[in-house]
Amino acid sequence: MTIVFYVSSAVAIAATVLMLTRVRAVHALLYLIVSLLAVAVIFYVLGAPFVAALELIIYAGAIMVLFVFVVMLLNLGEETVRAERALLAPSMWIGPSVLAAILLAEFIWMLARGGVPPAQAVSIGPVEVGISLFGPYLIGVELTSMLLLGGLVGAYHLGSRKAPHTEVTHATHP
Amino acid sequence: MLDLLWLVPAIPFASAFVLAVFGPRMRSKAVAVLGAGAIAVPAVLMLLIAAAFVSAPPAGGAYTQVLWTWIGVGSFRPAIAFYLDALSLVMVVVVTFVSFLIHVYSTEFMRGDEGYSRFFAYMNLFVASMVTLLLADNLLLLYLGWEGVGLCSYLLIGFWYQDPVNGLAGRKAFIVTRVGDTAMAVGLFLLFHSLGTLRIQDLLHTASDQWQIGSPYAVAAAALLLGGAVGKSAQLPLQTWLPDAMAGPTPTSALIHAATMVTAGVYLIARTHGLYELAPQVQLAVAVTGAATLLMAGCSALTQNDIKRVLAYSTISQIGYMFFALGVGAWGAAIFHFMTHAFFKALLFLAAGVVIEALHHEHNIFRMGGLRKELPAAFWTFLIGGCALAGLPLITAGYYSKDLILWSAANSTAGTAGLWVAGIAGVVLTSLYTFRLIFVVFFGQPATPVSHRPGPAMMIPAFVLAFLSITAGFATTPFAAFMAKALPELHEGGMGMSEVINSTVAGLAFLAGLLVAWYAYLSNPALGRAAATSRVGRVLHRFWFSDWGMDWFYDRLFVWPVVWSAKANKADIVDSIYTGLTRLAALCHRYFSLTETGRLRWYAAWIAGGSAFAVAIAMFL
Amino acid sequence: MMLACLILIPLAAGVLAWAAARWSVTAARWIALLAMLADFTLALSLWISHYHAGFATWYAETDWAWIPQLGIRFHLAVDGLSLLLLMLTFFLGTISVLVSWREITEAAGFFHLNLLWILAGIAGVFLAVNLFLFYFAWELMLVPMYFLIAVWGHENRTYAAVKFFIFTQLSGLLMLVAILALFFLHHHATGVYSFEYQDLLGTAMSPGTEMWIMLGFFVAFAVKLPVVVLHTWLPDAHTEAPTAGSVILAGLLLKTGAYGMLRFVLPLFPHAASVFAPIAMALGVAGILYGALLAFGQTDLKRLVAYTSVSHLGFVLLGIFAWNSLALQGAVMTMICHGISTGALFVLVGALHERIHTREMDHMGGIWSTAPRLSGAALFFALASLGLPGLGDFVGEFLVLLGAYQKSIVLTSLAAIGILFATFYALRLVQRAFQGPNTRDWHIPDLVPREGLVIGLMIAALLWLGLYPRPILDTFQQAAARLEQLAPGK
Amino acid sequence: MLPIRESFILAGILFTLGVIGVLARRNLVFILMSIEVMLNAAGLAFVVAGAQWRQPDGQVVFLFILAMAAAELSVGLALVLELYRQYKTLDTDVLSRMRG
Repeated sequence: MTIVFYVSSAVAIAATVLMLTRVRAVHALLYLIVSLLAVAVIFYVLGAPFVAALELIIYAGAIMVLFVFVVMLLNLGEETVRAERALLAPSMWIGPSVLAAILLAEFIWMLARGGVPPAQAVSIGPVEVGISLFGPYLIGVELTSMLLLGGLVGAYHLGSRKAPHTEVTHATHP
Repeated sequence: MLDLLWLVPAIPFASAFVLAVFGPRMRSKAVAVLGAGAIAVPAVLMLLIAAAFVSAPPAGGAYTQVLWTWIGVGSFRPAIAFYLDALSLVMVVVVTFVSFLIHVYSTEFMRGDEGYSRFFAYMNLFVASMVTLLLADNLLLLYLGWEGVGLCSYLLIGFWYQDPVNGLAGRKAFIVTRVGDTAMAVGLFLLFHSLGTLRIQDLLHTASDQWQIGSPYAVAAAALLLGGAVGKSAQLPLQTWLPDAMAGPTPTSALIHAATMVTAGVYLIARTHGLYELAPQVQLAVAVTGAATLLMAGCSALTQNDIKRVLAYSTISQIGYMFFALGVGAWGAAIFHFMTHAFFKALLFLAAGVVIEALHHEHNIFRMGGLRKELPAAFWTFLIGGCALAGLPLITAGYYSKDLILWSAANSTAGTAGLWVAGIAGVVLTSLYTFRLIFVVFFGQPATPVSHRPGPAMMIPAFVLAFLSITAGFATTPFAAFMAKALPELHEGGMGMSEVINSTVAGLAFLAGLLVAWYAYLSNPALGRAAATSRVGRVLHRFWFSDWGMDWFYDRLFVWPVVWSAKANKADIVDSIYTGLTRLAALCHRYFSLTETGRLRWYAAWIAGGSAFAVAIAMFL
Repeated sequence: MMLACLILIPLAAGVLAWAAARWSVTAARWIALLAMLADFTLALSLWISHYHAGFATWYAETDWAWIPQLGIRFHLAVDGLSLLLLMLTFFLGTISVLVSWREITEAAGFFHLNLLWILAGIAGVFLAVNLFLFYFAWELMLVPMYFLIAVWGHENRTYAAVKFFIFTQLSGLLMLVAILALFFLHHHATGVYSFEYQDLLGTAMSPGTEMWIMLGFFVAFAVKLPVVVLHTWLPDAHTEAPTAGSVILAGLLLKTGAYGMLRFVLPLFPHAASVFAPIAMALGVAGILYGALLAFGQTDLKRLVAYTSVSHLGFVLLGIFAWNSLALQGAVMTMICHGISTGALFVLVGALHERIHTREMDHMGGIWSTAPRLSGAALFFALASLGLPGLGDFVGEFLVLLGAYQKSIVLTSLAAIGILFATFYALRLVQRAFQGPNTRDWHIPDLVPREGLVIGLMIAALLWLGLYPRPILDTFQQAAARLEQLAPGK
Repeated sequence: MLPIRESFILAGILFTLGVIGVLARRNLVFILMSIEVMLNAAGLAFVVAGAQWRQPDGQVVFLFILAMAAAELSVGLALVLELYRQYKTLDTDVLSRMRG
């Protein structure tokens, strides 16, 4: 189990790094899916099979399909690729990396100081999760449904706008 | 009879109120009748009260009438109450009587002025305040009258308000006298704090019980009251307002700035004489102030061109004599001189008013001349007044009162030879400038044609005053006896000079002044001019003409700094603290808004940096 | 119940006037006027009916529960001090309704709503004996005042209104913090939650804490008073406000600061206040002199009058912290007389502004010859302002100085010089604006009967206060004696 | 034994990688992807915590995050499309109309 964990961790990290450094969106997207799959494995290792399945189905499946559609709709040509490549100069990475390194160092330091007690592997299946979801978290579920509805309406509204019309509104009401 | 005393201030006050509110709609005849009548009634009433007082003196030689308790806080209970004793009786009688004469004079002098009713309203208010001042039973009520007369003085100096110069003169008068009043107010606080009362009689008793002679409290209190007196009576160093006050109508100058209000300081010191006896140093200061003032003002009077300014300086000088008398402990003599001065100085002003009006508001004496024949009535009255002022021996009232003061200076334990010599020098000066004035105005060649002749309403008061200027002097002995009921007598001692020598020297001094004036201004005018245009003469002339440069000095020391700082600080420097804060906020706004670049990554970096910082704080704290 | 009426009548009448203005503006004015008269009559009857009792203690209380769990009650009560100020409130309230009769034409209904609500707030401040209610009323008078300045003010009104609001609001919050601190200290000491004034009196606390809480209250009231260095909102607000606003600001709003000092700062924190007293007195004297100097330098007539308030209220501060019967009586007397005399000056300046549409003194001059009654009245109130004996202000200032002399001779002498300074600006006001040559050839109507009535009433009041102030002094006497008892070392 | 500590560290690494992506990339699509990585990392941390305490709550919260990510992404991608239609670019440094 531990080996599986380490291997998938390494895969997740590597895939993410590769995703970050791609110039073409589709390539990056593929690496992202790999990263998500690796995390799904880790979920399984941690004894959360339900969530692992959801990660596969929803994240790596549905959401990423959405991305693919958008990338296709955008139809970014060679022009963009060249521009992206120009922007991937090392100097662009230094500042963010330093900041991120500080954050990570702090995180690890706190983790080391806090001392996490070891825990036995116990699988928590969909039953417990479902009971919990529709028990104490009922209101949360309702709120989430409303959020999703909001997202739906918002996306529909933005997508249905006619481009020239929007431009006019922007001009008059900046 | 005595219980009608409250009517004496009340009637003029009521009349002033009526004139102020309804005056503009009244006919000028009605205004004149009401204005003068409102003074005639108290004058007559006061004579009756005086008769009653003399014939049947009240117990203790004083009558007190309490109207109501004015303020009542704890033990501080000053009342609106009047106190009538020999001192206030004489003062009130003289004031109401002279006021009445001047009011009659004004009915003609002011005729046709657009502010006719306003003038009488102010004048009546003045009489009411003056009487309140004199009759006040406590120092707070006295202060009320004191400020009231100051106010009327201000209003009347600036009566012709359309000329800003008059307004400025009035303001100067009010402010300079108020400088003294401020000292006096602090004196009242001191007296109440240490003695627990402001009733004058209680005050004097308690003071003599509690304080030793020369105690610092007594000295401070007396000095502070002296400050008030000096301001009101135009003595050194606060005399500068009086010459400018001549901007007011002539009856005002006669009444307020010669006969009555300016002597309030004399009255105050006489009223509180007990304090000064406890503070011999301050009493000496009073004498020295008086002596210095009478000499300085006499010199200044010699150089003035404006007829009213000459008289103004002579008023300062004569009040200097009164202070001089108070300072040497000749309380009665001071009051006697007040009385004779009220008569002859009012007379001089009234006659001067006739001259000024006759010459179409000409004030410069060198554009007058030869008026002896044109205006004989004015000439004779002015001459009588002038002789009384200069002290023509044996005949005039001024001689007797001044003689008494000089004799007191020589024969008082508080007097010194130096003071006496200064007094005699003052007589020479007085006689010199008085006859300079008379010779220049009434003798020589006519310079301006006479355009207007006075009517009876103006001349009759002058005649009455001329009569009094002569006869009042013969009442010296009974007057002194009457005064002795209210004021302590002179502590005789000092040089012990005999009365004959003193009178002879005073008479000779008068004669010396007269002769010099005659020689320099009438017989040999070229000599006078030569003296004035010589180098020393020019310097002295300028120096004296500008009142010893005091105005110049005060302007630079007090007036300009205050005015400048007020002007410079118009926008309030403190506010710049707050406008500075708003500026700082605006500046911060400008610089912080620079961080709003609109770049998403920039914001994200801030969020990341911020969380790193927050976590660091959580870690290390 | 009667006391609640004093607040509720203006509140209700305000709404009514607003509603009535939709069909008749005159009706709105009459409603406001009648409400003020009714309140004035109520306060007067209260005064007369209790006059012989001598105002020994609180009376005519109204005590309704509001949020009793936290000790918040709708608790009103009067003693001599608050009664005097209430009468002043409704007197000046009546006058401010009258002076707005012609001046305010725009949104008159809303104007009267604001006006009456301010007055209700002020009445609430003077009546409340529950600190929460007090704070509530304190804020209630603020917002309508903001609107009064910002909507009906002169040229620079927005700046003035915002400045006024920020100053008073910030200081008010400071007071809220102090009130809460006191509340919790009291709870800590006794275990009872209470905002009641009587309960909070004598709350045990350490000297340091007492000083800090006292300063919280002091600063809040010092801004209102105003004490020098915190005064700069005042000239702007007074100058830009409409006439009624200026009258209420000068006549009443400033008095709430002084009232707060008398009602809260001294009794709640006697030790801290007595330690602080010399500084407060020095601040008062600084205000007297600095305010007078500033007034002397102004060329805007209304601004000049505004700065005189800084000077006069310096006397009030001096008197309050001199802390003896004489000075306290003087302070209250000055408060009342200043309300009337300065209020009247604002009325006159407003009347003049209505006629010649300028407040710049350089543009005036010679008004006397065309409007003698207006000018004469201005002279009268200028004289009152410079402390002429016989008029009310003198009694107040003299008593303050007499009392203060017992504490500090130097400060009293300096303050006496302040009276001299008052001469400078008062005479300058009269001479520059009303006297001198009429170079601009003004021809303006004199006071109309409505204005004449207002001014006549105020003249009569000042003369009465100046010559027979006993009723006022007697009314406050018991309260002053109680305050004096509190002074440490007594 | 579960690799709790290691999992937390993995979550941290993934999260910081997401941060780097948001900060370093200028293309909106990549930024959105990086945000997905960060959200995923956060979800991982919740699940790890849930596993440690043997409670289902961690997974419940992951579900919420999942729903939230879906909603966010649908709106975000719609905005990306709209922006590209209007400005013909997805470079966030160019799209800086919110400058103060």
